[in-house]
Amino acid sequence: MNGMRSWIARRLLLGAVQTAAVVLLVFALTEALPGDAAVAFAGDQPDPQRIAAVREAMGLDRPAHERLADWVLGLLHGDFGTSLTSGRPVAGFLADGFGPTLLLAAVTVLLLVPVGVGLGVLAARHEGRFTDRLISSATLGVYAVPEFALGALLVSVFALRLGWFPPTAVGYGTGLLAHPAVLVLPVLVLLARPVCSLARLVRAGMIEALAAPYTAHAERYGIPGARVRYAHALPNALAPATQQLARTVDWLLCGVIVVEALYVIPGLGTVLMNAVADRDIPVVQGLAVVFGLATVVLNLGADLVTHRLAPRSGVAA
Amino acid sequence: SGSPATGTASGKGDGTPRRGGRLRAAFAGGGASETLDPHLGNLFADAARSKALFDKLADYGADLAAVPRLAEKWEPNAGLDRWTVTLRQAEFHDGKPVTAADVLYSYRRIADPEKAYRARASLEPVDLKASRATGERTVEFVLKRPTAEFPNVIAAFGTYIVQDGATAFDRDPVGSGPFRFVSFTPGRSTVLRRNDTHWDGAPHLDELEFVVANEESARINALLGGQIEYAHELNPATGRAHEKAGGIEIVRLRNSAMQAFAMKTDRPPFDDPRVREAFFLIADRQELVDGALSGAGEQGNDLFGKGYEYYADELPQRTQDIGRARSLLKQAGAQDLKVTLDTSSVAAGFTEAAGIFRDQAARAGVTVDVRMGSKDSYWKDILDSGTLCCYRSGAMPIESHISQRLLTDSTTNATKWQDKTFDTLYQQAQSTKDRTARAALYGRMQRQLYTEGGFLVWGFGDWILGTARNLRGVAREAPANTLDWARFDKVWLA
Amino acid sequence: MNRLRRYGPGAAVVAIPLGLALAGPFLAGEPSARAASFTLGGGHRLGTDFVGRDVVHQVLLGGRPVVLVALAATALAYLVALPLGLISALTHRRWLEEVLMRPPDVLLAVPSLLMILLVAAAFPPGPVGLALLVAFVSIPDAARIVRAAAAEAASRPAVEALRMQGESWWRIAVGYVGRSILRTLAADAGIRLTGVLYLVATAAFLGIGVAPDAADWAVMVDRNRTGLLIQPWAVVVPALLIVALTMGGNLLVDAALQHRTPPRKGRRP
Amino acid sequence: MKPPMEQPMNENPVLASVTALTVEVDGRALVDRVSLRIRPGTVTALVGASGSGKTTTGLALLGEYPAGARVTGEVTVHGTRIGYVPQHPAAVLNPARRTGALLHDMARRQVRDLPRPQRRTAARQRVTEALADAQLDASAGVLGRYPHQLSGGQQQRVVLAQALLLGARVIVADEPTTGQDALTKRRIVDQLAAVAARGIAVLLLSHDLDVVRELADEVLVMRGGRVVEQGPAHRILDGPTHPWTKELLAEPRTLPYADPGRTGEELLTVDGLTARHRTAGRRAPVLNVDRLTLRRGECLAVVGRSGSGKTTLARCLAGLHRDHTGQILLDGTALPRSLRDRSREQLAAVQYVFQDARAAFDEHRPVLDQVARTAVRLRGAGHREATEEARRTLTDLGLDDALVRRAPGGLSGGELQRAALARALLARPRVLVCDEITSGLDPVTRRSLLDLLATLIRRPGGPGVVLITHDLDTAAPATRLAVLDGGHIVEQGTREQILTAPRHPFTAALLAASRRWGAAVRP
Ligand SMILES: Nc1ncnc2c1ncn2[C@@H]1O[C@H](COP(=O)(O)OP(=O)(O)OP(=O)(O)O)[C@@H](O)[C@H]1O
Ligand SMILES: Nc1ncnc2c1ncn2[C@@H]1O[C@H](COP(=O)(O)OP(=O)(O)OP(=O)(O)O)[C@@H](O)[C@H]1O
Ligand SMILES: [Mg+2]
Ligand SMILES: [Mg+2]
Repeated sequence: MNGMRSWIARRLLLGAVQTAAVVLLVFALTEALPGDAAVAFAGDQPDPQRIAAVREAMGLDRPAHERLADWVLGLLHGDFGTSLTSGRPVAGFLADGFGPTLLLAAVTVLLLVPVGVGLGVLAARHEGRFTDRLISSATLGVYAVPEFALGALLVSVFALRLGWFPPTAVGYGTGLLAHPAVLVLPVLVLLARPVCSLARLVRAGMIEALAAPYTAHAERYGIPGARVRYAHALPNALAPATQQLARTVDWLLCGVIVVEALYVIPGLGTVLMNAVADRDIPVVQGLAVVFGLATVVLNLGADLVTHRLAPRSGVAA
Repeated sequence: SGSPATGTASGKGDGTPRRGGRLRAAFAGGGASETLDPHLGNLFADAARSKALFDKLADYGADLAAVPRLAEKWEPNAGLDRWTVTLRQAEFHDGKPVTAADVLYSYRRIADPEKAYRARASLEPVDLKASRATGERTVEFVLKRPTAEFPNVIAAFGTYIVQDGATAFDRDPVGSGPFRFVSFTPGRSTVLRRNDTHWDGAPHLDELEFVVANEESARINALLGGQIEYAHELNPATGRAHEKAGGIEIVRLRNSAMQAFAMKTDRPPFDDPRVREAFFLIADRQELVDGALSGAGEQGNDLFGKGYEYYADELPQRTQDIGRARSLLKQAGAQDLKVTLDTSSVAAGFTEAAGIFRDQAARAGVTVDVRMGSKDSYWKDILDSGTLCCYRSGAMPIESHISQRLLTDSTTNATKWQDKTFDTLYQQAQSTKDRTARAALYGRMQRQLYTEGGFLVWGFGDWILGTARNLRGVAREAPANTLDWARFDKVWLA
Repeated sequence: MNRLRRYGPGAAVVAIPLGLALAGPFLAGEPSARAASFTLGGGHRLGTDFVGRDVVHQVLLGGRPVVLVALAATALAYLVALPLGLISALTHRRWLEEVLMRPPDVLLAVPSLLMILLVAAAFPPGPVGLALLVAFVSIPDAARIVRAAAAEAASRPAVEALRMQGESWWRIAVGYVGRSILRTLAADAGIRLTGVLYLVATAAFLGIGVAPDAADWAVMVDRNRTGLLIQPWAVVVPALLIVALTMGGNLLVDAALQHRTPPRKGRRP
Repeated sequence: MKPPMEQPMNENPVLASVTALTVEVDGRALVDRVSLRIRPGTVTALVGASGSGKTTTGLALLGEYPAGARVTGEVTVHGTRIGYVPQHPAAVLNPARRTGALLHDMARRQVRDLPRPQRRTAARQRVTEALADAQLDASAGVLGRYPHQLSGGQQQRVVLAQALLLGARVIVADEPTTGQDALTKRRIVDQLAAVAARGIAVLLLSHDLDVVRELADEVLVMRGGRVVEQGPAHRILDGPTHPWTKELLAEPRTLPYADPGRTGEELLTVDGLTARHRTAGRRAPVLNVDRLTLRRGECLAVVGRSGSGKTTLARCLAGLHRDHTGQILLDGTALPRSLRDRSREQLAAVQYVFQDARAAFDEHRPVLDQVARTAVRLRGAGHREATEEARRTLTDLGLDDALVRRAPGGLSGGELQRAALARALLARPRVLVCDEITSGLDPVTRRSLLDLLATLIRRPGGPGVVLITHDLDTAAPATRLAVLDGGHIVEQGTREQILTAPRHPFTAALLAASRRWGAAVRP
């Protein structure tokens, strides 16, 4: 595993650089946004004197590079800094937001993979026929409905009319796991789009794979249909879907703003929204580190799988 | 004791209050950076929480006149520049009495130039160095100039009284308010419990929980699903949808939000009063109210404070007159006028109003270019730059509106209205002890604004609340930010 | 005979939104006077929208920008993503691949909200700028999918043989590898198109591209959401049109690609 | 081994039969009224010209037909599964799975009745046995490799192992020995005979008449989709009646490809080459060549065991295998290691004909267009001109116009092989590396192709040819021979020297094995 290991090592090193780039970029972007924490803090009372005082109190009068350098130095000691608006440590913000986000992401992915892949394979098997059209239309239809509309629909039917699930997670605080019913509707909304994109990509690859001679060969040799499809044909269809999955997980981990808002789940997306609105740069930067790392790791993982699924690449001339 | 000016138990047939229960109230919040520091609060959620935990010396009644709270009474001297405030007998949650020292500490904390608390501007007239405690429960406030409207100062937003020496509030805030602290998770929930020894009588509720739900649909869904009993700030459309349905109660707090377009009077084209008047005449206010506020509000008459004390309601309602607007523009040599209207999604109705006004202006030959700005820095951005922008204001006394926005040295003068005679009139009013005489002066000032001011006030939006059917005693006549708004010590669960 | 069966459903579904998008602006006529927002009746067959305009009128006008911007943005995204993904799949120089693919990765990690906010604030662009921005945001994603799909095809002996023939890069990349992954590309593009639509709507709300009250189906869906309970048509009709556009378009592409696969038993080993 | 001839065949029940099968595509009959019967324990051989419909008939037994084919006649198969060794094994090997995957899946199904704890070992045991039967050593890590990490012959044997493991009562083996050296072929033939002895019916499609002679009980000779002659093997092969059969049995070419008097100076030199392959993360050297030269106007045959590194050598020459040290010099100047870095002239100068012709074509485009592109790209010819030239070359190779206008899927194995050669020839290469280009050809076509090659070599300015082959008959007329074993050139020299006085024991063994096939290995 020599070559592979050095490749991974290099990618991780690059990943560190990338994360640094993400942090820099995010810092630059947030700095470039009009207004700063002081302005945001002042809100509809933008008394210039007051803004100046706040700016001084927050240390925003110091040049940007100095603040960044300070923050980076802190980070090297594992300190994410303190929030400008609340004065509390950023690490706490991240930790609080991460729990719900991780939970939602995990549950969603656990359902997404079997459903998305299963539907994709099923559609590919029946390409051009009724089942395929039904699956494609249904997933595409759900995909094209905006999240908020789907969320509203689910809430009004399953929560308000039938009373099966609570309409929001208000009041459940951090104990979401103890109340699985709370998660049902948000997870359904979260699933709606990725299931479609995953299923469509799997379907596309699977049509080719099912038509390939090696699949016919496995079938001919009496391997049960499901095993032929999932163990022999599917690996050839999976590379793009894996990338898509990585993007989905990334999206889930970086906070799903609409769903969090709709169901009052205080995840990372909400933290980011508020931090950007408050121009609370240390918090935004802290999030950038988390998001940057998540993206790097997920991309690396997806690339490894892609590489594994196309073993000849890298050898070919 | 109590709040004399406002009828608290407003809803007729609410029955006799019942003790007990936990009320859950959902507000849009500030997320994970929320704090319980009553002086730091900016948002409605902060204000509601502070109101439950702390008390102010005074607060605003439904007509925005000051009503005594911790202050039992206030007395000015003849020159109106020294006010003696007597505190009522009240105690903090830890049992210590509320004293003059606590008041002075709180005010000095707010006024700390380093900290820049929001209420600092309101306390500006007070010379806190010179002010002193004249007794255990009497404070003598020395003012920098005569201030007839001093009660407005001590009723101002964010002027809560904390304990002498208190600096940290997130762990265990100690106030004198109707509820005591139980727990606080920033951005999620705050749990409070009844303060049995509150000077205004113990609340009916056992417990009060504030939950944060930023999305309006989440608040209404939670309310409909029985997860909360009080949803703050609903859309007009939501209000209409549920008003008749009966599942929940919709409460409209009238005159809560002034909606306006602010013209910068110091620069072209609005430095010409004829152009300003033309714009007054371009606006079809009913169309704006219907379109941008979804009908949830009333027409404005280019003046702030409809229904408030001193409001000049004798002035005729202005209506659209495109013909006259055109001729005024022509006189001003601005036939093919092009202006940029700044707007942003910072407040409900802004972008809608901008679009509607653009179409109305087009009928008068004015090209309005709508420019969307960042919502986070909007108020700062429109303060000095641009010529025309969407503007709104929450409830405050008309005097505060004038002093903060319309004097030459006002800090947030978005219309750049700088007029010597107007300033003089204001000072005159502040040194006039007689209320009627003062009212006459305010009337003159408002007339001037009506004819040539910079605020095109086209409407006053309702503040819409949703409450569970078993929640009783919710005030229906209190504009947002006044005493009875978001007041939970007088409500009960039937 | 078979054609109707194959293309019929997709064509039928896509015909309505496409027809409206093309012909709508000619049918729309002059706007009627504004009424109160979110009302039903009063001469408005589908009621009024969030600023009191006639929903029918808005629907008729709103198709063209949706179709144009989404198509343009998706096409633009692929214009960059395709070469990017193909180059990195076809190159044997690791460094080149890293140079091409790592920087877009950085973009992936930047919250798109921040990106759009900044662009909204820094230089509010018109529809063209919007298409560019949306395309720009979609590039890294699309490039990765292209890269992953192409990896296998790019390492086939057939590609080696093409190289042996001195075939041009374009022929190899587009003519062979691209063609081999056509189905995957079509699936991805078909979905991206819809994703782009809503990104346009979000951007509009933040002041990029089209006006926040523009006649545009996606913007309508987004802005009329507050009235969903009292005036659902303002959301439901444009949303259904977008659903039909997505569904029909993809089904048509599916049908078009269907004959490309030889029948199951046709391939010889 | 062959069942005794005396045994009356009709007493055997018929396992599978084809009756008056006609397969038509676009009105052209690929197979025309073919009938055959397959009985347990017998080997039925289909021989005949390339493109005569052998594969089509074989696939018909499996119930598979070309796209859009019109099929009449009847195919009946008793029993469930049919083992199948396709002509192009690479196609049925799953590129994303290790070769062991399917084998294990198959074995696991066979041991379902065993108690759970024993299943694993039992399954593994079966796989190992099947591999051994197919002359593969499971301990060499074959199971853990991806198909592309195997040599052409190894791929073929993996597929054979699958067919053997299946335990079906009928096996259709389409050219099962083409990729194997004489030694391995010997053992595979023995294995097939043993299979038949177990009562399994084998339908053997082969160009290799020695193998047919050894194995077959009954032979059908095909031409143009029809069966022209049919009968017991010994009768057909020893006393053919049909002129076509006689032609098939004619002696192979013995005349040297190159004119020995005209070999010139060194054209291509391999110097200190060590090529590595990466398997399971390790880069293992698979080929070591100190020095190997090809002179102008000569033909160098490379022979050796399957998996000995012949293709790797060829791919190094062609710039398709980058992971090597040492130098490859063309006219004394080093060639870039990767063909991507080679100039157009260099690309044209060294052309490689792939071992697996089917995999090397774009399945979507007509063969003619693909062949013509070489002239367009490497010689700057115009499109029309190039197509004309391609057509001519293809016709010379026996591929008519209608045929080459089809996509590769519509060509038979041998036809594609010739098309692949044509594609390389259109570059007018100075060095032509041919990797098993005759493995899919019947003796007649093979001979004419080799004749054509010889004409080219003998032409002034003609290419030097590196001919990789397992067939000593094909290698024998070469100017010089190089013998590869385990990645090393164990011996190289002139044809006379190698064929008559081999110095290395391995060469001797290889020659002996070939002779036993009756190959006309003579100088
Ligand atoms: N899909 C197709 N469409 C049209 N013609 C085809 C198709 N497939 C094969 N053929 C033609 O049918 C003929 C028989 O092909 P087949 O593969 O059976 O030959 P074969 O005897 O196996 O030849 P080889 O020994 O070269 O493998 C060939 O001439 C081939 O060109
Ligand atoms: N891509 C690869 N990765 C790892 N090992 C490989 C790869 N290609 C070939 N090998 C191994 O290298 C050795 C030489 O392979 P090569 O293809 O050169 O053999 P060959 O002499 O051409 O055999 P054949 O006659 O069977 O085609 C074989 O053992 C093979 O398994
Ligand atoms: Mg064949
Ligand atoms: Mg080989």
